[in-house]
Amino acid sequence: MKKKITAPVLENKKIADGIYDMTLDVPEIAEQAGAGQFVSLFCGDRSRLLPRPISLCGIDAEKGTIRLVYRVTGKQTGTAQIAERKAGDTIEVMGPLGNGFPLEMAEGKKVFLIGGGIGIPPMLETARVLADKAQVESVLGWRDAETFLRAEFEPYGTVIAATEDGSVGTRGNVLDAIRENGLSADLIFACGPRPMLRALKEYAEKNSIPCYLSMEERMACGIGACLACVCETTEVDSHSHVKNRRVCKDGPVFEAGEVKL
Amino acid sequence: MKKKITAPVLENKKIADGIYDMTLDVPEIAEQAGAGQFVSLFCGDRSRLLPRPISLCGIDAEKGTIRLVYRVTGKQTGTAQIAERKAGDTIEVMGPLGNGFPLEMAEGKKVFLIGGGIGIPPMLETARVLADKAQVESVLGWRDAETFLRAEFEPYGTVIAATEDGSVGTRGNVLDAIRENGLSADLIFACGPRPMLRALKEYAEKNSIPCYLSMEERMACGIGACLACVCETTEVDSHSHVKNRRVCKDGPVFEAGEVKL
Amino acid sequence: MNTEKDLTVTIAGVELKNPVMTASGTFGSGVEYSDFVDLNRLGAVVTKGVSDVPWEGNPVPRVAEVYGGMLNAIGLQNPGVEVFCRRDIPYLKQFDTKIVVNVCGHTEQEYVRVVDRLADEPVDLLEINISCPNVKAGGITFGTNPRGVENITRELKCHAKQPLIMKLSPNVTDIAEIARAAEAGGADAVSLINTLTGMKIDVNRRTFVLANRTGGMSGPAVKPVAVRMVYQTAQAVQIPVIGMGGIASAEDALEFILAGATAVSVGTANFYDPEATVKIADGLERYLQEQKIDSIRELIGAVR
Amino acid sequence: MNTEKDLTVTIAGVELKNPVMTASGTFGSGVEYSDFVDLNRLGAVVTKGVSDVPWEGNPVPRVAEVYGGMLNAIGLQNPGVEVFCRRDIPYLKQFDTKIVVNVCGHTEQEYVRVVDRLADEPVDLLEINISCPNVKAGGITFGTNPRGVENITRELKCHAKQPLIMKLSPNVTDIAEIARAAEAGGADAVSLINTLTGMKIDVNRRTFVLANRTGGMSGPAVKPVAVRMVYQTAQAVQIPVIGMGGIASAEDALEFILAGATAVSVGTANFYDPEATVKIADGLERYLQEQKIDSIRELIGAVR
Ligand SMILES: Cc1cc2nc3c(=O)[nH]c(=O)nc-3n(C[C@H](O)[C@H](O)[C@H](O)COP(=O)(O)OP(=O)(O)OC[C@H]3O[C@@H](n4cnc5c(N)ncnc54)[C@H](O)[C@@H]3O)c2cc1C
Ligand SMILES: Cc1cc2nc3c(=O)[nH]c(=O)nc-3n(C[C@H](O)[C@H](O)[C@H](O)COP(=O)(O)OP(=O)(O)OC[C@H]3O[C@@H](n4cnc5c(N)ncnc54)[C@H](O)[C@@H]3O)c2cc1C
Ligand SMILES: Cc1cc2nc3c(=O)[nH]c(=O)nc-3n(C[C@H](O)[C@H](O)[C@H](O)COP(=O)(O)O)c2cc1C
Ligand SMILES: Cc1cc2nc3c(=O)[nH]c(=O)nc-3n(C[C@H](O)[C@H](O)[C@H](O)COP(=O)(O)O)c2cc1C
Ligand code: FES
Ligand code: FES
Repeated sequence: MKKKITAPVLENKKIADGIYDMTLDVPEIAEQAGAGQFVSLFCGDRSRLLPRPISLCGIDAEKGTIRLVYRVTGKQTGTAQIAERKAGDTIEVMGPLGNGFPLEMAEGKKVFLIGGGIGIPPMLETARVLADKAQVESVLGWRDAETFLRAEFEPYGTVIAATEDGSVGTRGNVLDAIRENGLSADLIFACGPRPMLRALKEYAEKNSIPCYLSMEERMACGIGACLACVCETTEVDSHSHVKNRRVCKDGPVFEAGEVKL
Repeated sequence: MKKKITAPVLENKKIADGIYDMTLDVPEIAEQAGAGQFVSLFCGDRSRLLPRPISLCGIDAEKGTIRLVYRVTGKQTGTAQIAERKAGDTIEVMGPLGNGFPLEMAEGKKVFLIGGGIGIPPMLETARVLADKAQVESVLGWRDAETFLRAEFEPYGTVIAATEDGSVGTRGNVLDAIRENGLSADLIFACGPRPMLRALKEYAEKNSIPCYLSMEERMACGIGACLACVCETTEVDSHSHVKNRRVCKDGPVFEAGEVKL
Repeated sequence: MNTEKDLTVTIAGVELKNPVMTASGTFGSGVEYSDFVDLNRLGAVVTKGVSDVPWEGNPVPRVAEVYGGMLNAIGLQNPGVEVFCRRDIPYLKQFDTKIVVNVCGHTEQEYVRVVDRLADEPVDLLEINISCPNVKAGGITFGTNPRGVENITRELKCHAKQPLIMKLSPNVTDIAEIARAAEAGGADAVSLINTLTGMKIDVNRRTFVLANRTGGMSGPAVKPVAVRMVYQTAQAVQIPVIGMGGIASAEDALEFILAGATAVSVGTANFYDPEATVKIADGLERYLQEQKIDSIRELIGAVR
Repeated sequence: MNTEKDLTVTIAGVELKNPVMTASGTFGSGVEYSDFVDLNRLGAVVTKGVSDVPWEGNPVPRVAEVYGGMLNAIGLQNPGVEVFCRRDIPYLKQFDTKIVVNVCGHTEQEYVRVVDRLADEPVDLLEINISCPNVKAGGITFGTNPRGVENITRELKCHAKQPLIMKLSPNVTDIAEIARAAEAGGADAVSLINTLTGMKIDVNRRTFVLANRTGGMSGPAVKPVAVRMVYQTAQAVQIPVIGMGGIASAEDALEFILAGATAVSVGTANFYDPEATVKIADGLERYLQEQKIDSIRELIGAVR
């Protein structure tokens, strides 16, 4: 049986303005999790009951730990409360949830790992596990010079940076960086804001590159039961029998052609 | 201006089954408070918003601390959450609230300080301040052998104990103890369960002893604005113009003849 | 460089210095809370409901805590309009804030008597409570049927010298219909929501927690229902809407204003944060600064 | 020495092993939660609403968090009754629990088609959702008017081979009147509450949080309203009442049972405590032990 787990917090530190890096001791999840999957984090505030879906930024099956890098979205938010947790505190967590990136497709290929903003964390675990199976090119976009996690991608392949204000790498977004550097790849795995995903989908279609996108939607159950978190699909799918797939259960990673953006 | 204060917890320990003893560092309250007054404690749980009224069991104006002895009334209660606070944590508190015992009336008199169960704590501060002004006779009733706070009354005068199961002192209630020991007094100050207060009121009337009772009622504002916490009075009172006085503002201590029990 | 922001709003010709009022019954007549907040900072003080003669209210327990809020069944205890005029109005007149008197009654005649008695008093607005769930007769029974609402509004309009705010009950199928009835009867404004009828049972003692069995629910837990009803009402009528129900922060107040409220009332939040009203007024000003908006009035009903 | 306690209850001749059911729409058809709880432990599984043809539901965002609860505007997305019969019923038949199918429609005809299609399926009870606030036609519009409730109940009774539970909306002035209408139409039971209509506004983006603007509120915040309505309903009708709204613990479930509910449904709590249903069943048994009560049935409506 699966269950919600009360996990010890091993570390929870700020790594950039509003960005936190938390490690949890939770072997049950670490042993089963894969890159691109996520967990539901609970705030521990009885006025805020719904889970916060957070992608796995790191998985250490041996140590039994998972790493989550998350943004505090505002002052009176659940993530602000999560950021107050200290080493030694506990937090309720459920997972691993959803389907990750189809890693097997990347074997022996040149693969773009594209992350935008708070979509970068899941790409780090993906880079780590693909490093010795594929030729990894990480194309990462930040707002400004606070390029959190950037150095950690370097051991796993080339890293191309873009920043909105141009302070690091290409000025602009990840697609600008791809163009500016004349890059190409056999496969794309990406996570980031919707406009970025939309642009990537178009780019991938034009260049006939298989492309997998990690989607975001508001959730309630996180396990596929409530139909809160659907994304519109191009075809009727076998579960819903309408053009709506569940981000939490059928995703969060979808083949780009499958979803409408 | 008065305000709700976030006070450091200096100590919070269990002193009997389900009974806790907490000291707060809150000079603003300690400086103004008197025996028989109470504070509003807040649980710090956003699902439990109303204050818990707790009497002052000790006031140390010099150190700027107050002491609260309280019962955890059940598993999923606000007091259970308060009991989890540790030294170094904080708690929100408002006070001092209400009117305490009319201490000046006791000067030079023989006074019964009567406490039943969780009504005992406020009598301790009362005993302390009256010790050198009056002849204090503390008549205290517990359920069983866990006679919390008992030893602390001893420096301030005679202590007569009653327990429901007879394990300590008189078997029965405080009135049984008074009768068994053939006691009498010039004045009564009391706090405890309603049946005890009712019996005392009758006893005091029969024996023509001035008697002051600390009443209990569910509260919302704790400061006299909402009219949640009224107790029925024998006469129309000048604030409400009906026979209802506010426990939080006009009490919690009332002259026994004034209230219906 | 913070420029002055305009927080004033107008209800039936009465200008409030800011949209923050107190919710009737949660603030007495201001005396007790004046120890915690400067009443001069408030847009208006709305008093506890006042009836023609003193009312005793309900037996205790009158309140119960519920998840994210509370139930109350005070039953409109009040000293009657005579004492109120003698004691509470002069008290409030010391402050530079508007006075809104909340009026209750068991029968139309009782409402009329209070309204008549207040006619020449220095009161800015009357709020007619046709929605209190905690009294046997009157109260909510007037407030749940459009015909009844229209009739009582029309009748009181004939007597009142001050503008009338009709205070509506959320315990209805169609709030817009009720609000339109108040408007049709001549109301100058409507205020909502009063409390949602609720119940709590003590499973250990196997009894009702409240002596009155049911009580009115208030506090943050009711806010989504309140915002929805304020929105629906603002869409349905032309008169100003005063919003309330669970407001505890400037963000909460803004939800109501964006949904269509001209002013807001703060009730239950006073009980756990006695400075809530003033903090909210400050927070509204800060929001205008941050969002570079000149006047709070630009936000009224801005989300449609 | 714990003696066996009797947790069984009967609704319209269908015996449940305990009073704990799932609330429609929060548990799918059980597949997903079967990873977290043993479905054999449940009194019944109530499925997501099923319509005659597949429904797409509403645009996203479909949910919003609110204080002590949530809003949803799923809009009754479902694969239609054909797929449901082919896939979900056989799945649920693997378990020793009762199957309650929640039925929705835009028109009376649509409800009838679903009920007809289910007539010969191995389904124990039908729950007719005449109270969903999130679809444009049908849903709540049937559920807020006594005449409408009585008519649709009577019509569906002509078609249904299984007993009918009519699921009532709390967004009404007088729940007792609605419940009596369902009873008059021949309902075998009523269930309540469905969600309270609410709204949330994002004050920073100045938009509605839900694409649908309004949504149905559920979770602990609504419990006092739900308990009150269950109590009023149980006083008004003879048929069994199934209670729900914010139940997250055995104590919560007991409040409803003491108020008059024969069984209870657990909805939103599943989302933050996926084992809630089974914990509640265990807690009910523990309560009977502690209070030395032989059967849960002794507690139904015991607080009056
Ligand atoms: C599959 C998935 C993976 C994610 N991975 C990460 C990650 O690794 N790091 C990270 O910082 N963020 C991630 N997010 C976004 C993250 O879930 C939201 O930022 C977070 O839930 C916001 O919560 P809050 O308490 O800050 O905001 P609040 O405003 O308090 O949230 C209110 C409600 O809205 C929901 N919500 C608000 N914003 C979002 C959003 N963008 N997506 C989904 N739900 C939202 C919350 O979960 C909550 O239920 C992910 C989202 C999804 C769907
Ligand atoms: C003036 C006054 C002084 C008090 N002094 C003490 C004291 O020194 N030590 C002590 O242990 N207890 C004292 N009490 C009782 C104490 O307030 C309650 O036991 C406490 O509020 C229960 O809260 P809970 O979180 O345990 O219960 P919950 O069941 O979670 O409480 C729910 C709500 O009911 C209220 N409530 C429940 N029981 C009571 C009660 N008996 N009286 C008033 N409100 C209640 C709570 O405040 C809360 O609002 C005093 C009460 C009053 C009125
Ligand atoms: C203790 C209490 C007493 C109340 N008394 C009155 C009253 O006398 N007249 C009235 O119109 N509303 C009364 N109300 C309702 C409030 O004015 C307000 O409409 C409601 O509580 C919702 O706002 P809130 O959630 O901010 O408290 C009372 C509410 C509470 C909690
Ligand atoms: C996400 C979600 C979907 C729902 N879908 C349905 C539904 O399809 N049919 C129905 O009758 N009720 C539906 N409901 C209402 C619940 O069954 C239940 O009546 C309500 O949520 C109150 O219970 P709760 O507070 O335990 O969630 C839904 C509720 C939620 C939260
Ligand atoms: S969040 Fe419930 S189905 Fe995805
Ligand atoms: S608690 Fe509000 S008047 Fe006493």
